[in-house]
Amino acid sequence: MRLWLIPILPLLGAAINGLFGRRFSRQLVALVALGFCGAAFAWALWAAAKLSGGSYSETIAPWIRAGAFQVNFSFYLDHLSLVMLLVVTGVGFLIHVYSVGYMWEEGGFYRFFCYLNLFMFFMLTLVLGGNYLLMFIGWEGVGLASYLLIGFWFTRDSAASAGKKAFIVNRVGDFGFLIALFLMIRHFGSLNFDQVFGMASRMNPETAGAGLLTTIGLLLMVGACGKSAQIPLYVWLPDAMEGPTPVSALIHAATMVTAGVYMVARSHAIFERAPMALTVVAVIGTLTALFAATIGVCQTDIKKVLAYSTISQLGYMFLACGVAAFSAGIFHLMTHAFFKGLLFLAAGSVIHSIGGEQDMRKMGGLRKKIPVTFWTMTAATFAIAGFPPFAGFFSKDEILWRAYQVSWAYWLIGVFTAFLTAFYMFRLWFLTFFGEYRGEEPRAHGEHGHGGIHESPRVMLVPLVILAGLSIAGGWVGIPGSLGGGNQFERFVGPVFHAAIPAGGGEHGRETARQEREAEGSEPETNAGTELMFTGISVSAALLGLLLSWWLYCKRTELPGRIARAVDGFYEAVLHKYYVDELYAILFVKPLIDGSSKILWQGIDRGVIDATLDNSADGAREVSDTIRHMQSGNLRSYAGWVAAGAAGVIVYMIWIGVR
Amino acid sequence: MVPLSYYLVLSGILFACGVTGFLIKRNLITIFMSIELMLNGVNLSFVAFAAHWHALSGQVFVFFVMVVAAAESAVGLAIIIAVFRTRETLNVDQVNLLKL
Amino acid sequence: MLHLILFLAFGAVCVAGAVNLLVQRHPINSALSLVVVMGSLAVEYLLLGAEFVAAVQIIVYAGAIMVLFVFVIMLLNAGEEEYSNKSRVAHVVGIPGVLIGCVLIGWVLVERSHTEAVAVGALPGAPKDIGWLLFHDYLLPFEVTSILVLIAIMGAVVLAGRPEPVQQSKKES
Amino acid sequence: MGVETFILVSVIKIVIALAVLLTAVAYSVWLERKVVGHMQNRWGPTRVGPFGLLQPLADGLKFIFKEDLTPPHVYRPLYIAAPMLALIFALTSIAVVPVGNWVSVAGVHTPLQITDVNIGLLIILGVTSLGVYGVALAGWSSNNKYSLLGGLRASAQMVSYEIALGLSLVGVLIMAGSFSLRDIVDAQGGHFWGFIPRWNIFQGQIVAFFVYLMAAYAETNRVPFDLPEAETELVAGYHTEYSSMKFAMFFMAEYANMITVACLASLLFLGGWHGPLFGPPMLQAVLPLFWFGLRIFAFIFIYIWVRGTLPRFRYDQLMAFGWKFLLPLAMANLVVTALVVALRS
Repeated sequence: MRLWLIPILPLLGAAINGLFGRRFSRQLVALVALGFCGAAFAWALWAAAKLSGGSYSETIAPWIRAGAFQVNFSFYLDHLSLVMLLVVTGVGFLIHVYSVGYMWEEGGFYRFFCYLNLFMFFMLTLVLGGNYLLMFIGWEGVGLASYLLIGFWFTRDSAASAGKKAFIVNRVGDFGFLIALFLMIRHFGSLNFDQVFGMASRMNPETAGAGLLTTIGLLLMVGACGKSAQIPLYVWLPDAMEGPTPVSALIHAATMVTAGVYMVARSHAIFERAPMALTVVAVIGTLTALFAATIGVCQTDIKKVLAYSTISQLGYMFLACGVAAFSAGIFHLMTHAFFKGLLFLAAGSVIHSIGGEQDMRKMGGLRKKIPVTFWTMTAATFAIAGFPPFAGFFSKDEILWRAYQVSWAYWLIGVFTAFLTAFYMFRLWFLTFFGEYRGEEPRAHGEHGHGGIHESPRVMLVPLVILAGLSIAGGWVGIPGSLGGGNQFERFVGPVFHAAIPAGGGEHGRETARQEREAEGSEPETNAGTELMFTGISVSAALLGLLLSWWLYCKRTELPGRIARAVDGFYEAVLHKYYVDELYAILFVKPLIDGSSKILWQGIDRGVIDATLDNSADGAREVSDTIRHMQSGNLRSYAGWVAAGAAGVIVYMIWIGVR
Repeated sequence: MVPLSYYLVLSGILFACGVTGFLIKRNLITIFMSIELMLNGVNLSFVAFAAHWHALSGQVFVFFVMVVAAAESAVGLAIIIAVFRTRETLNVDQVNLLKL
Repeated sequence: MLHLILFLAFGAVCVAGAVNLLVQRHPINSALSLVVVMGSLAVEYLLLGAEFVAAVQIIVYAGAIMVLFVFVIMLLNAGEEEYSNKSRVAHVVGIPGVLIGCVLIGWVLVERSHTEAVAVGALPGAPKDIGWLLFHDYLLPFEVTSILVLIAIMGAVVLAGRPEPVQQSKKES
Repeated sequence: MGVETFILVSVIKIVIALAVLLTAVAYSVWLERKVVGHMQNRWGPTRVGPFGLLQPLADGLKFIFKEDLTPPHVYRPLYIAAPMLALIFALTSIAVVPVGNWVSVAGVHTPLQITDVNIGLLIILGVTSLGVYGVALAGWSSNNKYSLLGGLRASAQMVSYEIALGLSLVGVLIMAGSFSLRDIVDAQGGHFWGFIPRWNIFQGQIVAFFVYLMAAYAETNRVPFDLPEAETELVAGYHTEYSSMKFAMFFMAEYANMITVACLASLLFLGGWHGPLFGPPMLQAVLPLFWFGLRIFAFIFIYIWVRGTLPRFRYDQLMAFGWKFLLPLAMANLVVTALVVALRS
């Protein structure tokens, strides 16, 4: 099947653009980038068509061989990675198309597409990798690409430091991931998925106390927290909005940040046997969802709102994973990729149309001026708010329902978060598209002449429309049984999470798995009514959010300010994101900077290392200052030394000979 | 019949004369000649050892030494001419600018 | 016996020439004494049977290299040596070094004196045999030395050649 | 043959060779004056003896009785040694030149050659290369700028042309496979197709002979390469300050060198003493000597002929001719000869 072609194609594009793009015309750069990315998408589709029997793996070449431990360049494709693969290549391709229009006026056009293709390469490596190490390479690589793209406008200080922040925070997570890998090597002697999962599934579930699998699971979760912006490592994602909007859409909404979810889902065999780790995942997911949503309510920057929304939605996905509803998480991942990608792209289109303004308070009334953007944005907003029959409804509903089956607390917070989500999304919607235009007339919008608020070019609108279609219809593949659907998605992906658990060993103690299977097997018949009721509740929560935001931001626009003043302290805290950044600065950043500057730099580097070097250099200079007089420039003196040296050699040789 | 050591002693004397010449002579050309003298001393021991061990390679070595000496003297004398042109002296004690 | 007498006679000439080289103050006398040394060394080679080496010694050393020396002495009109003494090291360190080396080597030669004698013409270094060695066993070194000589020629031309006058271009135009 | 006989025979041979050589030197001077005279449409020496045949004797007497002047600022040891060196090296090289086959006189079987060395050619080359010292030292020790220039020119010229000369001989050596002059001559005995003699010059060494001829003129400081003693530029070159017998020594050395060169040319290229033998045994014994002498005479005659014909070169022309024409030519000849010999074997 030549799976390796899929990641390699974007790499080729990146290499060509990176090496020669400087001399290419913009058209050619775009052609190369789109061509290779599209080729990867086409190949992925072909691979999807060819995939039969659930899974396929191929090994290209051995990579590391150390004793019995071996890591190969191997690629693995099953329904789980296929979903990811199609989302990444498909949405990625659309965003590539969009970027051509969005970035057309920017400097470093070729550089942007080089990075973008490079990101595709690493992301596809992450998705298709047949072992943890290859996945880790992709994991690190997307971090690199993310860093490069966040800091794309590297002359802007905030962009550069946002890139650094993302990179460093990710390092923390990667550290956990790496330790998890070491543990796997230590205890399983392999990093290949099938071997690791095979061995893990033969172990007993660790219900009480923390065992090996729990440790590995928690460490993996640390990694996932870093990559997928969960508490406590979410702080980089809002700042990452400094990057160009297509980057936010592709990396920080649709694909990269979901890598953590993918990884947890991929490692389900480990998590299923570590209930404590699963609980942690669920709690973190829930808390993140709620926490980010509350922050999102107060944000005024359109992209920041979306960023917190992303964090919140990612929390949903982790909640799904945490309640062992992996396929629901992946389902939400897919629909989220559609509507969140669309939201970002549409937001980009809005920003583009009014000349780079991102503050929602300076927007308004754009409905008429940019109708296509408005309508696609509307589709996406309804999707994320969870209105049927939009895509987000099905996936979110699925998650909430499965969460309820584990604990009502999860469900309650989930529903409240859904209400908040609907509220702040419609707040964004109303502030942007309704009412009066509050900003000043955009200044001639860069260089390309056409001043005034204007619709984006067609090359940007076409991806918007396609994604809008997907946001509406993308959820229909997973209509649950209670609503008269067959939940095809669950059937499609689900087997991955069961098939990977081999029949051998330890069936008696697989509580979670049994529970899940029970739920699946019996749920359509026994709980259909209950489920419908819960569906109704969540839909009404979303409706409530819509009405509230309409009330506050369309009807009584002076009310929000008054409310803010009423709960002044709380509002301030939320507006400042609960002072988490400041807390981190005090707790971690400042001690680190102080420690490294006072102890490491002043103390060790200056005092020990530099001093050693300086002193030895001074000593060498002093010594050579005295013996340099030997080098008098007089040939005969040199000859004298040579003669003396020769005499010394003769003495030595004779001494040896005599002895 | 001459013992081998006689040849070696002669060769050693020539070599020592060469070294001494290098040390005590001030004229660049004479110093250069001292080097040739050393080479000749070594050549003699080569030939003597060749006869002693019945190996012609010693004589071939002498041949190579001569070729190298010829090349060396060509370049060396050219350098001496160049030095004389710029410094207008052949006294090695006055050609001592190359130092720290 | 004749062999030993010849050896001693020409050895004495040799040493005398070498010492004369050191004693003489005018470079041309030194050069001529070196020619004498080389000539008598050629005879020593003949005594050892190395006739080809002897002939080459005369042709190359005495006939070419030393002529070059004499030529340079004439060209530079080198005068008598000045007795400047700017190098104490050469006398304080160098001469004792030489003496120590000589004494030690002499001691070794006496101690482990090789009494085996070398007969006249013990090893006839016929030109043919030497040529065979040169062009078979030592072909690579031979070619390398030829390159060395080529480079030396170029180096000598560059070093000794006077810089070209600048007005060359005028003539061409 | 005992040691005493050997020494006796050697001494006799040396004496004879020297006598013949010096006579030949004297009479080649006479021949030169005579021939050049006729070429210039005058008589040359005629007064002393019939056809001026006693002129060399008179010249010798004159040289001996002239005042031996030593200029005040010369470097005396070398000033005196230089002419001796020149003459000694010029006469020494005759020692290994064979003039004929082996002969038996009074029961002693000996070659017509002072000594037969199997590296004879190398010795001649070595000794002639030493001859440059006489000229160079004479020029330098005279403490006279004309002499010095002459000495410089001579040494540079002789060192330069020695290379072409030596290279031109290598072809012959390849064909003969020996350094011994006798072997080389022996290799040239016989005829092609019964009438063309197997001289090296007819065996494809004509180019080498040409190169040898040119280089020999330069080596002996003869016209057209007599720049070291170019009287229009340097008064008399390196021997400007010499008079009396010291001058005569240079003179004799020059002509002795010419004869040596002629001998070498005959031996290497022109078949040595080979020639038609006829008549009684006595005549047959002498004829090789005659044939050899004839070749030398012819060679000397060509020398004189050239002197009477050609103008003098400029010094840069001389150097360019040697390095840029003769040397490549000799090398090309060497390569071709080596190829032919290698292919033939």
